[in-house]
Amino acid sequence: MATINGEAIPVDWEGAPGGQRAWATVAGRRYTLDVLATAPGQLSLLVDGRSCEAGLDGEQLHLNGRVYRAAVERDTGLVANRASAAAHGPAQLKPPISGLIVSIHVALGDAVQQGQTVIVLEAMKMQMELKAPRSGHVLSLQVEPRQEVGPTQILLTIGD
Amino acid sequence: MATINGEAIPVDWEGAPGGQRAWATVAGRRYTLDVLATAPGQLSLLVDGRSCEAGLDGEQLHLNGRVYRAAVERDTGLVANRASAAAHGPAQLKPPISGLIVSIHVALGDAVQQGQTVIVLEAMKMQMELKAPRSGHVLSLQVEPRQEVGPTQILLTIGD
Amino acid sequence: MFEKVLVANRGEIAVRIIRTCREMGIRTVAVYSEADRTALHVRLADEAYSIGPPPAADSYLRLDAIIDVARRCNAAAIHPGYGFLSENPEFAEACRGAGIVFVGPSPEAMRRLGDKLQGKRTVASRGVPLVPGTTEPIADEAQLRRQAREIGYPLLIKASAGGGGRGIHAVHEDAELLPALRLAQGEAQTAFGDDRVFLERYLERPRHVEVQVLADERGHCIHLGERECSVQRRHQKLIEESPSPAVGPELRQRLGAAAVAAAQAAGYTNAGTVEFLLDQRGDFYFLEVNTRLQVEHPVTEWVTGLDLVREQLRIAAGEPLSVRQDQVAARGAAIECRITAEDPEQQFLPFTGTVQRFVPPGGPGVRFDHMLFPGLEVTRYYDSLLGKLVVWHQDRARAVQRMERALEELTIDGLSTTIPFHRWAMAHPAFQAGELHTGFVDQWWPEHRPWGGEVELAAIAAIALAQRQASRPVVAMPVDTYDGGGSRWRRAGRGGLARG
Amino acid sequence: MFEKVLVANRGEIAVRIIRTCREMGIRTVAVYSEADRTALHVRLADEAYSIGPPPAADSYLRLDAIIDVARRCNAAAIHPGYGFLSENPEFAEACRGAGIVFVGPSPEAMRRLGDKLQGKRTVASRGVPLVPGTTEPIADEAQLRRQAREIGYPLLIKASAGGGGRGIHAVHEDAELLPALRLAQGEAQTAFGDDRVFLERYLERPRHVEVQVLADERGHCIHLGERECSVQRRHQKLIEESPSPAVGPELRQRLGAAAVAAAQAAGYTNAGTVEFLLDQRGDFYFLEVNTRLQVEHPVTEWVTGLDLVREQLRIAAGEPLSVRQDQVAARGAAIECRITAEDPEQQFLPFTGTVQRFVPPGGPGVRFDHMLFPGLEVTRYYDSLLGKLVVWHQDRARAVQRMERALEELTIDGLSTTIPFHRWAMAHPAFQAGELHTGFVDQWWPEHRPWGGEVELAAIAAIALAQRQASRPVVAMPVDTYDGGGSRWRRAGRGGLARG
Repeated sequence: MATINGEAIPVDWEGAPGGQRAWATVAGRRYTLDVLATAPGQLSLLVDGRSCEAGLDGEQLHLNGRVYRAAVERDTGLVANRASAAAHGPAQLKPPISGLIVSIHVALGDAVQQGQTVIVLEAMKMQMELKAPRSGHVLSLQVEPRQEVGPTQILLTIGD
Repeated sequence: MATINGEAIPVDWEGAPGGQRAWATVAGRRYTLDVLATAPGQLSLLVDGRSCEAGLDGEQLHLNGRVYRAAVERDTGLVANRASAAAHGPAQLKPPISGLIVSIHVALGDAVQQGQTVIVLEAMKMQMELKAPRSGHVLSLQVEPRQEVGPTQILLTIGD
Repeated sequence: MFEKVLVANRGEIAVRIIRTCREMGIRTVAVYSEADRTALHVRLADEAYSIGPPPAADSYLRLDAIIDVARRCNAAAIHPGYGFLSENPEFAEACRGAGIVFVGPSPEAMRRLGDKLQGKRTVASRGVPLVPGTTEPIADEAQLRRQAREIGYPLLIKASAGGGGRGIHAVHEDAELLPALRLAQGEAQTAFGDDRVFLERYLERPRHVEVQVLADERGHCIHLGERECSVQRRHQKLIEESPSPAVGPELRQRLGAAAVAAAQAAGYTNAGTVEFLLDQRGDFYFLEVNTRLQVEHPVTEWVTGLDLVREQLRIAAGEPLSVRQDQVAARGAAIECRITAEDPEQQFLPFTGTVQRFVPPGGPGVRFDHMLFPGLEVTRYYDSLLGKLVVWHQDRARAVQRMERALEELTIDGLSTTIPFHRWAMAHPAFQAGELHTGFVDQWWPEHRPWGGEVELAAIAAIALAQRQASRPVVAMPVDTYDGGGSRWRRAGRGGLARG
Repeated sequence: MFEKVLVANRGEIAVRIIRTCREMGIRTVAVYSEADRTALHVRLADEAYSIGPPPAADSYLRLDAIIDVARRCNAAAIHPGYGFLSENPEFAEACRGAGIVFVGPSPEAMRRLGDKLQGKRTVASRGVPLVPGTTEPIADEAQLRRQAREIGYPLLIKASAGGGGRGIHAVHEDAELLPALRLAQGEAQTAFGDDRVFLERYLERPRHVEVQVLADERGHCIHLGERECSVQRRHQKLIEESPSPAVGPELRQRLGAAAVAAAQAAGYTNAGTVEFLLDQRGDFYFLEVNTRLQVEHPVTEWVTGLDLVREQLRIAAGEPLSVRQDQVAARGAAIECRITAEDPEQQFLPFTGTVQRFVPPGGPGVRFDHMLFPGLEVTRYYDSLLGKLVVWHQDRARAVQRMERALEELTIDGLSTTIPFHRWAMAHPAFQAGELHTGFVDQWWPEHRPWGGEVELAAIAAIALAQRQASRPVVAMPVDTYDGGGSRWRRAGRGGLARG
């Protein structure tokens, strides 16, 4: 069983784990595999003759130039990665990218409408407007102008 | 003190070992260095502003697309690599490259002249004649036709 | 010719300039911010020196530090690339003051043309048609509202300084006017240190067509035909090509004459680009002049066979143009796709991260000018351009096929990039038909079906990787052999896990 | 056009063919020996199947296994590349028998031209001049000695079958005759399964000039100008270029006409190359025909703008040539350097090993068709060609400068390669003057001063590496900044550790 981008996908695996020759049945179809490690965390696969390059970087699966969130269940070493259900209640605003706070257009306690510009952020020579994720009041404001912020940082919280 | 391709080169090093900023004086000239590890066993150096890529693969030093034999003395981790003095007496013939023995043109005990073709080797679609490294007699013959041989393998020995 | 040139830039364009210098036997000096210590331009130059911390204002925009490096290492000239100081007349003046040749136009010509408002006034004197709009900067809010009403919506607020699509915002109604003004002024101030903005009518579905000009210091001025750069997002180009599918010989001749007239009106020298909008009826309007090498110069290089950096250096050294107008001949079709660190599925939002595996494309008719290597960290300090994938073929249809093939080969693991966007664009019927306009992305991209992924294949790969994680040694030699039996073949062939 | 094509080859040429197939919308099938499981051609193809163990006789020369794969996956055609089965009429016949199109000439034309002895007889009928020599294979030792005396020394013993410079040995005196015969026969037997050899006069310092021809199945036959391939070692080409510095318009026209006559004499179709020797007086002599795509085809592609693999596939599908003779126009100059795993300081002895760091060159006018990636194991099973570095510029002198620049950029750590040889060649006055002949390498290379190395720099690097070995973590961010002080500058600039 693998989970790809949040979707659980049952895989029936035949062949020794870690072996070069194997077969996998997914969604009713059986694929002939040739699996070869080319570097740590990097595989070359032939899937019914088609070559694929697969690599693992944390929970990111790189496959043929695309990125997937991947998790495998059972004792295979990858930790399951389930998105926690979106919480109701107060909404936190985080920047989409590391950058510099240019200006803040609300103050603590202000009433805001969803979609209203609350902060202007600058990154890679571009300024972008960050909008209120919901309507309500500014419950907390954790940054100030000219501050550098990272993508996991909470800038402000909006609630009732 | 470093040994490069068998030549001992005194180097006077200033700066903390493993630090980014250092100075080295070699052959009476002092160089300003900026040293940065980019991967295990791989460095980016700026030597008086000139960028160099250096990597270590066993005792091979890769530097700007060229290969050197390198060794460093004292407690720095690299083992000194001194070519053992060429032995007099019997001479061993080794292949210059892995390959397949096509034919052998001498037998045990035969008298041979230096430069005489003794074995024909095939590698990379090419046949090459291996010559006797000295004049004398074939003291030992350790291979046979159609045998695969590697570059460190002794094919035959010639002595008095 | 110069013995040594300092390249006052970073990224793919610094690498590009160093390459031509080496071919000409010119020694090169790179400058770098602390974020770029291991960058390709540092590795390729003969000498490289640090000029400050990562923010551009503290490094690549520090004209004093750059001129200081040039002086100390005896560089005879400075090539500014594009962006940063390339269109800054004060920098060109400072170079002149230090006895160093600036590879570009004189500061006077730069002022007459590089500033958009001044440029409009300069070229209008030669009868080149302008896009309707204001010719003075916005002074206050009242004036803004009055002029906006006169021009009518939709309109554009544009920074007068700089280029590269920065400080340009579309306004569709009164309510957007003031916020757009503030964003445009803020970006212009940050990028160019000059917050003057003006208004221009937003033409309906025009094409962006620009003409490359070269002018030497002996009075010769020629054009190298046009580039079409209509496929844009945020007023920044994504895809460029030469020739334009909308320009025939007669129109090319008129565009070229207008571009040369614009350059001559300003006493322009070196390489420059005269930008026009081309409307549905085939009428064209002057937009602005970029007084520097353009990002998209390789498409012109490929069809004409000229090396534009070589021409720039020749001109700067006082040599004549290497060709006359009647010797300029275009062959075939070239297309460029800008590969940027952005997520096309998230409004092309910039993306920072570290490059893991990198595989450049190759083979006939492919050129990839880039700054990539495994381990490169893409930071928020500079713009998102990673590289420019350029292809050439005998005609446009085959060039599009070649670009599709090259995009399939190009692998940049670790970042979101515009590669999926370009693959979509090359396969789009309107792009293939050459039906382009500056609203192409806004019109068509929202309709695209986001690529759903090959989840079955990903599941198989994830399990195979998990089986090997942190346990088995790396095996590099295969043990499988061909078996004559039929069982493993039955499922081979089309369908199922089709290539995405 | 074909829906699916099997590529019966490996290495850079398999990658090359797959690329054009993709551009044409043709699905591709790769075959691989166990040594090539992770090779680039396997990764790029739509499907890939193992055909046996590493030795070519057990894999890439197994026509039964290859045709079996083609049948099972419904490939409509097989492209043989060069080498391996490409000039084997039995393979072309077997394809025909299996209902699969062989991308190349008919087996009949191949027999009339591909075999060198038969080829000489065929073209002589059209009045094309031959190099003096025997026209029947050597039957016994007595005949060998008699014919050698008639022709005189120096002479060449040449395998009649195959190509690629294999089975060719020079003989300067009687004593060398028999050993050379055995080597030539041995190599010919191994490479082509045919040990027939013949004798030819060894011309004094001739140029190797060859003409690319294309012939469709509707009776059209054109030539695409010449390539000069005089820089050789072991009778194998190292450097090729187009046009030849020794060929002007009038000679080009005569060479082209002779090549077309030779092809037409044999009823030849598809792409082929007619090789000539050109002597000091400007007279040329027919050498042989290569009935396949040549290694060096990219130089012709670049100057003519044509894609030769596309032309091959079109012809094989029964389509007409895409151009007429009067539409073929050459532009500029292209040069190719063969990058092989050999040690130029050790008589170009092949070198096996594993590729560590690999950095391909880029920028304007550079194409690198290769099979390289970090981790590639170069084994003894196949020939030593790793890739072909090709450059283009407006004229030969600038193309040479561009090649020097591209060679400086190309880094292949872990193997000895011909890169240092090519850097030497590009800088050599005789090469730069275009004074080439097939003895160029033998004449000039022994004089070269082996590169002594930058031992001071190596000593510094070795110490810096030793300090960090197996102890410190990798640091990717720099901490250094520009300091205005003068002390670190005084030693910057030229001299000392000059770039090698």
